[in-house]
Amino acid sequence: MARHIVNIVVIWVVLTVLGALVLTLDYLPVIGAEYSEEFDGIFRLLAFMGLPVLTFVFAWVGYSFFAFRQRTGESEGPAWWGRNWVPIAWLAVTASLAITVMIYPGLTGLAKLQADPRGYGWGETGADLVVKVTGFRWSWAFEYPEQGITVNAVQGRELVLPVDATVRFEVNSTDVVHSFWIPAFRMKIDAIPGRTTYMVVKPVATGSYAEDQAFRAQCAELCGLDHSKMVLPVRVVEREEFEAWVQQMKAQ
Amino acid sequence: MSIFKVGWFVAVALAVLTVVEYIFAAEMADATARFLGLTLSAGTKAGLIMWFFMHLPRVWRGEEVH
Amino acid sequence: MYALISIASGVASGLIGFYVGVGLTALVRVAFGHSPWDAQISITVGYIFGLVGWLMGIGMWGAWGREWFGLPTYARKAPGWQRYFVFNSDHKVIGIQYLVTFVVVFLLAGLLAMVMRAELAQAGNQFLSNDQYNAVMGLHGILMIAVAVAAVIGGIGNYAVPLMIGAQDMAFPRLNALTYWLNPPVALLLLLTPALGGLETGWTAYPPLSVLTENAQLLFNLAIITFGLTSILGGLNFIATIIFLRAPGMTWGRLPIFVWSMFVASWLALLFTQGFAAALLMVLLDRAFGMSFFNAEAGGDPLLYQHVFWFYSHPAVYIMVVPGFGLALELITHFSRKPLFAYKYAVGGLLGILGLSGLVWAHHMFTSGMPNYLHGPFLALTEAISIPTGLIFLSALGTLFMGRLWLKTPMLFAMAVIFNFALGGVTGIFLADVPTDIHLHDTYFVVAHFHYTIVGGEIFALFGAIYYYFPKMTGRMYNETLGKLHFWWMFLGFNVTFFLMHWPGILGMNRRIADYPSSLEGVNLIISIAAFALGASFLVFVYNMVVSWVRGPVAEANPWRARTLEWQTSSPPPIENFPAPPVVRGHPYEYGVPGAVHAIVPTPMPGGAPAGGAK
Amino acid sequence: MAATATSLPIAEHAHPDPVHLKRVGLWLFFFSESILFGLFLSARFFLEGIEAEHLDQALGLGITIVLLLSSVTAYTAETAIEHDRRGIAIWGLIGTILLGLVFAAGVGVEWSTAEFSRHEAFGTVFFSMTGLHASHVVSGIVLLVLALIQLLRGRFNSKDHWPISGVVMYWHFVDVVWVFYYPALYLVQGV
Repeated sequence: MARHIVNIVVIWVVLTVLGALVLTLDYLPVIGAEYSEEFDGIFRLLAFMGLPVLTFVFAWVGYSFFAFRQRTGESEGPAWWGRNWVPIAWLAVTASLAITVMIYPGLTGLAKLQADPRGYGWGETGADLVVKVTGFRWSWAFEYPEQGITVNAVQGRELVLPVDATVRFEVNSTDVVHSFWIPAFRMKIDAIPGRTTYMVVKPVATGSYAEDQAFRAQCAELCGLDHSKMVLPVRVVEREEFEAWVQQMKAQ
Repeated sequence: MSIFKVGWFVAVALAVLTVVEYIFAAEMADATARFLGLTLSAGTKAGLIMWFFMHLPRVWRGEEVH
Repeated sequence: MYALISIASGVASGLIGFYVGVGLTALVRVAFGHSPWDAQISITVGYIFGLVGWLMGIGMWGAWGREWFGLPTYARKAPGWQRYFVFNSDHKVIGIQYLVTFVVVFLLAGLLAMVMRAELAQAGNQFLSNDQYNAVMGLHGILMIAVAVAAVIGGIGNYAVPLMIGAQDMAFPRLNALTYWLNPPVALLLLLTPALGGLETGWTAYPPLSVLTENAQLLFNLAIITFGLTSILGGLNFIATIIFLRAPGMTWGRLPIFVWSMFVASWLALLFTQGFAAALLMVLLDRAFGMSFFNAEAGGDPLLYQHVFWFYSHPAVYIMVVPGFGLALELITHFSRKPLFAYKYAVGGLLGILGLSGLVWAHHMFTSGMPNYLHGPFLALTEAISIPTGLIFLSALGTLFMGRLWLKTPMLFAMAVIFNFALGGVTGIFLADVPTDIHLHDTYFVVAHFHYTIVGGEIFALFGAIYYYFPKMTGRMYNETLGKLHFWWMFLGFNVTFFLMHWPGILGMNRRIADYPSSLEGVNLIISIAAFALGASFLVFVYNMVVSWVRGPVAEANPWRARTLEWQTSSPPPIENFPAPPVVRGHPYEYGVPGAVHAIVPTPMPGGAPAGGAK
Repeated sequence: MAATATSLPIAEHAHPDPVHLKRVGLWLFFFSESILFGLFLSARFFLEGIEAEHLDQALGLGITIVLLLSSVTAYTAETAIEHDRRGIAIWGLIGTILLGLVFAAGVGVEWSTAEFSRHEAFGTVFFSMTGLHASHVVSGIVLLVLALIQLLRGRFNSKDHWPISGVVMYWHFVDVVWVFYYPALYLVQGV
C-alpha cells in the first residue's frame, strides 16, 4: 500500500511539473490596461493553485486504472469503509483550500475592484476622460461629452482612447441587454436598458485592432440577429495623437 | 355541532386578524413597521390555516382514525 | 395496432383541443370587440387545450380522467413493444420511454452542434446566416438542457430507483406516466421553433430581447413551462417513493448512493424549477398582454428576469450533475469490488450541495450591473460549494484505491466522470472569482467549463449507466469491444474538443457568435475537427445498442455480480419487480466482507441466491 | 448464508396508507407552487419604487373576507363527510363554490374598475399576481364542482373521501396564497 502511495505521489509531482511548464507559456491576450496585469496575475495564480488539485485526481485515477485492474471481476478488494481520520483530514484540507481561494484572490481582488464608490466601476476615483457608451441592435455609439464628439459605425468607426489616462465608461442600452467588453482590457459590463453601468479602465500601452484583435469593443451578451457582428475597433494612442484625432473628428 | 368547533374558532381568529391587519395598515405611518407587522400577521394567518384547516400534522402523524 | 390507435387518438384529440382553444379565444375576443386572432394569446390558449386533449387521447382519460367523474377506469393493454406507445404506468416502461426519447433528442442536438462547429471552423459566415446560426445554437442549447435534466432522472432514475429500494413501482404510477407523456408536445414545440423564425435568444431567453423577438419565443416559453411541470411532478414522485416505498430494512443508512443522489436532485427539481416557469411566464405576460416586467421605460427591470431565471438555472446544473455523481459512485464501487469509501461523507456532500445550491445563483450576474454588495456573498458561497463537491471526490478516489478494478465499459465511463469533473470543477474556480470572471464571463471558457461539468460529469455517467443497465433492461448483452471503442473514442474526442475550447475563451472569443476575429481561426479549426470526431463516436454507440437489443446474447440476471437489489431479480424484471418485498439485512456495498448479505429476495430467481451473491 | 426460498420470512411490501401518500404528495406540490407564487411576490418588491396605486380598499377587504369564509365552509364540508354527515357536506361544498364565485367576481370588478393600466409597473404586478391567483381559484372551483357532482351521486363516506379532502386542501392553499397577496397588493405601501 505504501508503495502505491509513493507511486501516485511521484506521478502527481511529475504531472504537476509538466503542467506548470505548460502554464508558463504565454497563453493570455495582449495587455492593454492596468487591470489586464491584475487579471493575468490572478489568473495565473489560480491556475497554479488549481493545477495540483487537478493532477492529484488525474494521477490517482490514472494510476488506479493501471495498477489495480483485474480481468474477471471475481476477487474483491479490502473492505475499507473510510470511517477513520481520512475523511476528516480530506474535509479539513479541501475546506481550507476553498476558504483560501475565497479570501485571496477572491474577496481581496473584489475589494480592489470595488474601491470606486460610484458603483460597479473600479480603479481610481477620478476619471481623466468620460465616454458615454450606448449599445443598440447591433452596434455601439461612443459619445465624448467633454470633447463634444460622437463616434459610431458610420462616423469615425473606431473607439480612440489616450494611453495612461483613466477612462470611465458610462454604459447604456436603448433596446435589449448588451455587454460592453474590450478583451485587451479584460473588462466587461452589461449594458442594461433603464440603468447606467460603469466601467473604469486605464490603458497602459498603445495598440490597435489592426495590430491585435483583442483591441475591440465587443458585445458579449447575445442580442439577436447580428450579435456576432457587434464589434467596433479600439485604438489606444498617445495623448497628442488623441487630441489631434479629436480635432479631426470635430472638423468632420 | 362539536365536530365543527375548531373550524369556527379558527374562522373567528382569521377574521379578527384580517380586520386588525386592515386597521393597522391604515393607521401605521412607518413603512418598515407596517411591512413587518403585516408579514407577522399574514404568517400567523397562513399558519392557522395550514395547521388546522389543511391538517398539516397529519403529514407526520399519519391519517387519524375517525 | 394498439400503439397506432393510442398515438393517433392522442394527436387527434390534441388537434381538436388546439382548435377548440383557438375558437374559444376568438369568441371571447370578438365579444369584447377585438380581432378574433392574436398570435400570442390564441396560440397559448390553443396549446393549453391541445395539451389536455393530447394527454386524454393518449390514454389518460381512460386510466385516470374517468375517475374524476366517478366512472370506472381502464388501461389500454398493449403487448410487446407496443406498450411503449400507450399511457403505461409501469416505471420500467416509462424509464425506457424516457431513455430512448432523450437519447434520440441528444443525437439530434448533437447534430446541431456539428452544424455549429462546421460554421465556426473558419471566421466569417460560410454555411449559415447570423439568424440561422442563432436558431441552431438556441435549439442545441435547450435540447441539450432538456436531455441533461430528464435523461438520467427520467430514464435511469425511473427504471432503477424503485428496483433499488425494493418497491413494486413508483408512489404515483399514473402521475409518472403523465410526466412522460407531457414530453412529446415539448419536443414538438421546440422542433417547430425554426418554422416561426427560430430562437434568437439562446436557451437563457433574456428579456427585453425575448419580449421583442419572433413568435418562436412563444413556443419556447410554452414548451419549457410544460417541461418544468414534468420536472416538478417527477421530483415529487421520486421524493414520495424514496420516503415511503423502501423495502423492509432499507434504512436511510443503507440506501444505495444513486438513490440518495436522486433524492437530492428531486428536491432541487421540486424547489427550483418554478423559477424557470415564473421567469418565462413573466416573459409571456410581457409578450401577450403588454405588461412591463422587463420594460425599463414603464418601471420594469431586465435584471428581475436574470435573478428569477438563475434562481432556477444554477440549481438546475446540480439537478443535472448530482445524479451523475450518484451513478459514478455507484458504478465505481461495484466495479472496484470494494465498499463505497466514506459513504456517509458522500451523502453529506450531496446534502451539502442541496443546501448551498439555492444560494449561489447570482454568480452568473457578476457583470450584469447588479448592486455591489451582492458580489461578495455570492463569490464566497460559490467557492464554498466546492467543499461538499470535494467529498464526492474523496469517496470516488478512496473507493478506487486498492480496489480490484473490473474495467468494463460502465466502469470506464464512471472513471471518466471523475476525471472530467475534476477539470470542470477547477475551471469553475476561475468563474466564481469575480476578478477573473469579469473577463471570462460569456466566453468560450464558460462553454468549455459547463461542457466539462455537464457532459463530462453527467452525460458520461448517463452512457455508463446505459451500458450498465442494458442487460437488465433488454435481457441481452451489448458488445463489450464496441462499448470500449465507443468509450475511448468519445473520451478522446470530448477532451480534445473542450479542453482546447478554454483557450479561445481566454483570448477573447465570446460565446454564441456565428463569426469571430480572424486571429482565432487556427484553434477553432482544430476544435471543429475534434468535435466531428466526438460526434462520429455516437455512430458506434447507436450501432451497438440497436444490434445488441435485437440479437445480442441473452444476459444473465446479474452479469456484474453487483449486490444492489435491482440485480437480484431476473433480466428483464417481471412486471411486479419482486413477488414480495426483499428484506434488507445489510449495506449494499459490503464487498470483501465474507458472508455479507445485502438482502434476502423471496423467490429463487434463476441464478439468484440471496441478494448480494454470498458465496 | 443458507437462506433458501422455504425459510424466507414473508414480508409485506411497504404499503403506506394510500391516502397518506397522496396527502404528502399534495403537500409537496403546494411546496413547489408556493415558490412560483413567492417569486411573483418577490417581483412585486424587486421592482423598486412602485407605489401601490389607488385600489378599492373596501372591495379588497370584502373579497378577502369572502375567501376566508369559503375556507371555513370548505373545512365544514370536509369535516362533515369525515363523519358521514352527507347533507352538511353537500351544503358546505355548495357554499364554498358560491363564495369562490363571489371572490372571482370581486376580482373581475376590481380589474374592470382599476385606474391604472397593465402596461405600467404596478399594473403589471397587480394584474399578474391577481391573475395567477384567480386562475387557481377558477381551477379550484372546477375541482369543487367535480367533487360535488360525485357527492350528489352518492359517492364518498367517512372511509372514502380523499377526493374531497384533496380538493379542500387545494382550496385552503389558494386561500393561504391570498393571505400573503392581499397585504402585499393592498396594504403595503412605500416599501
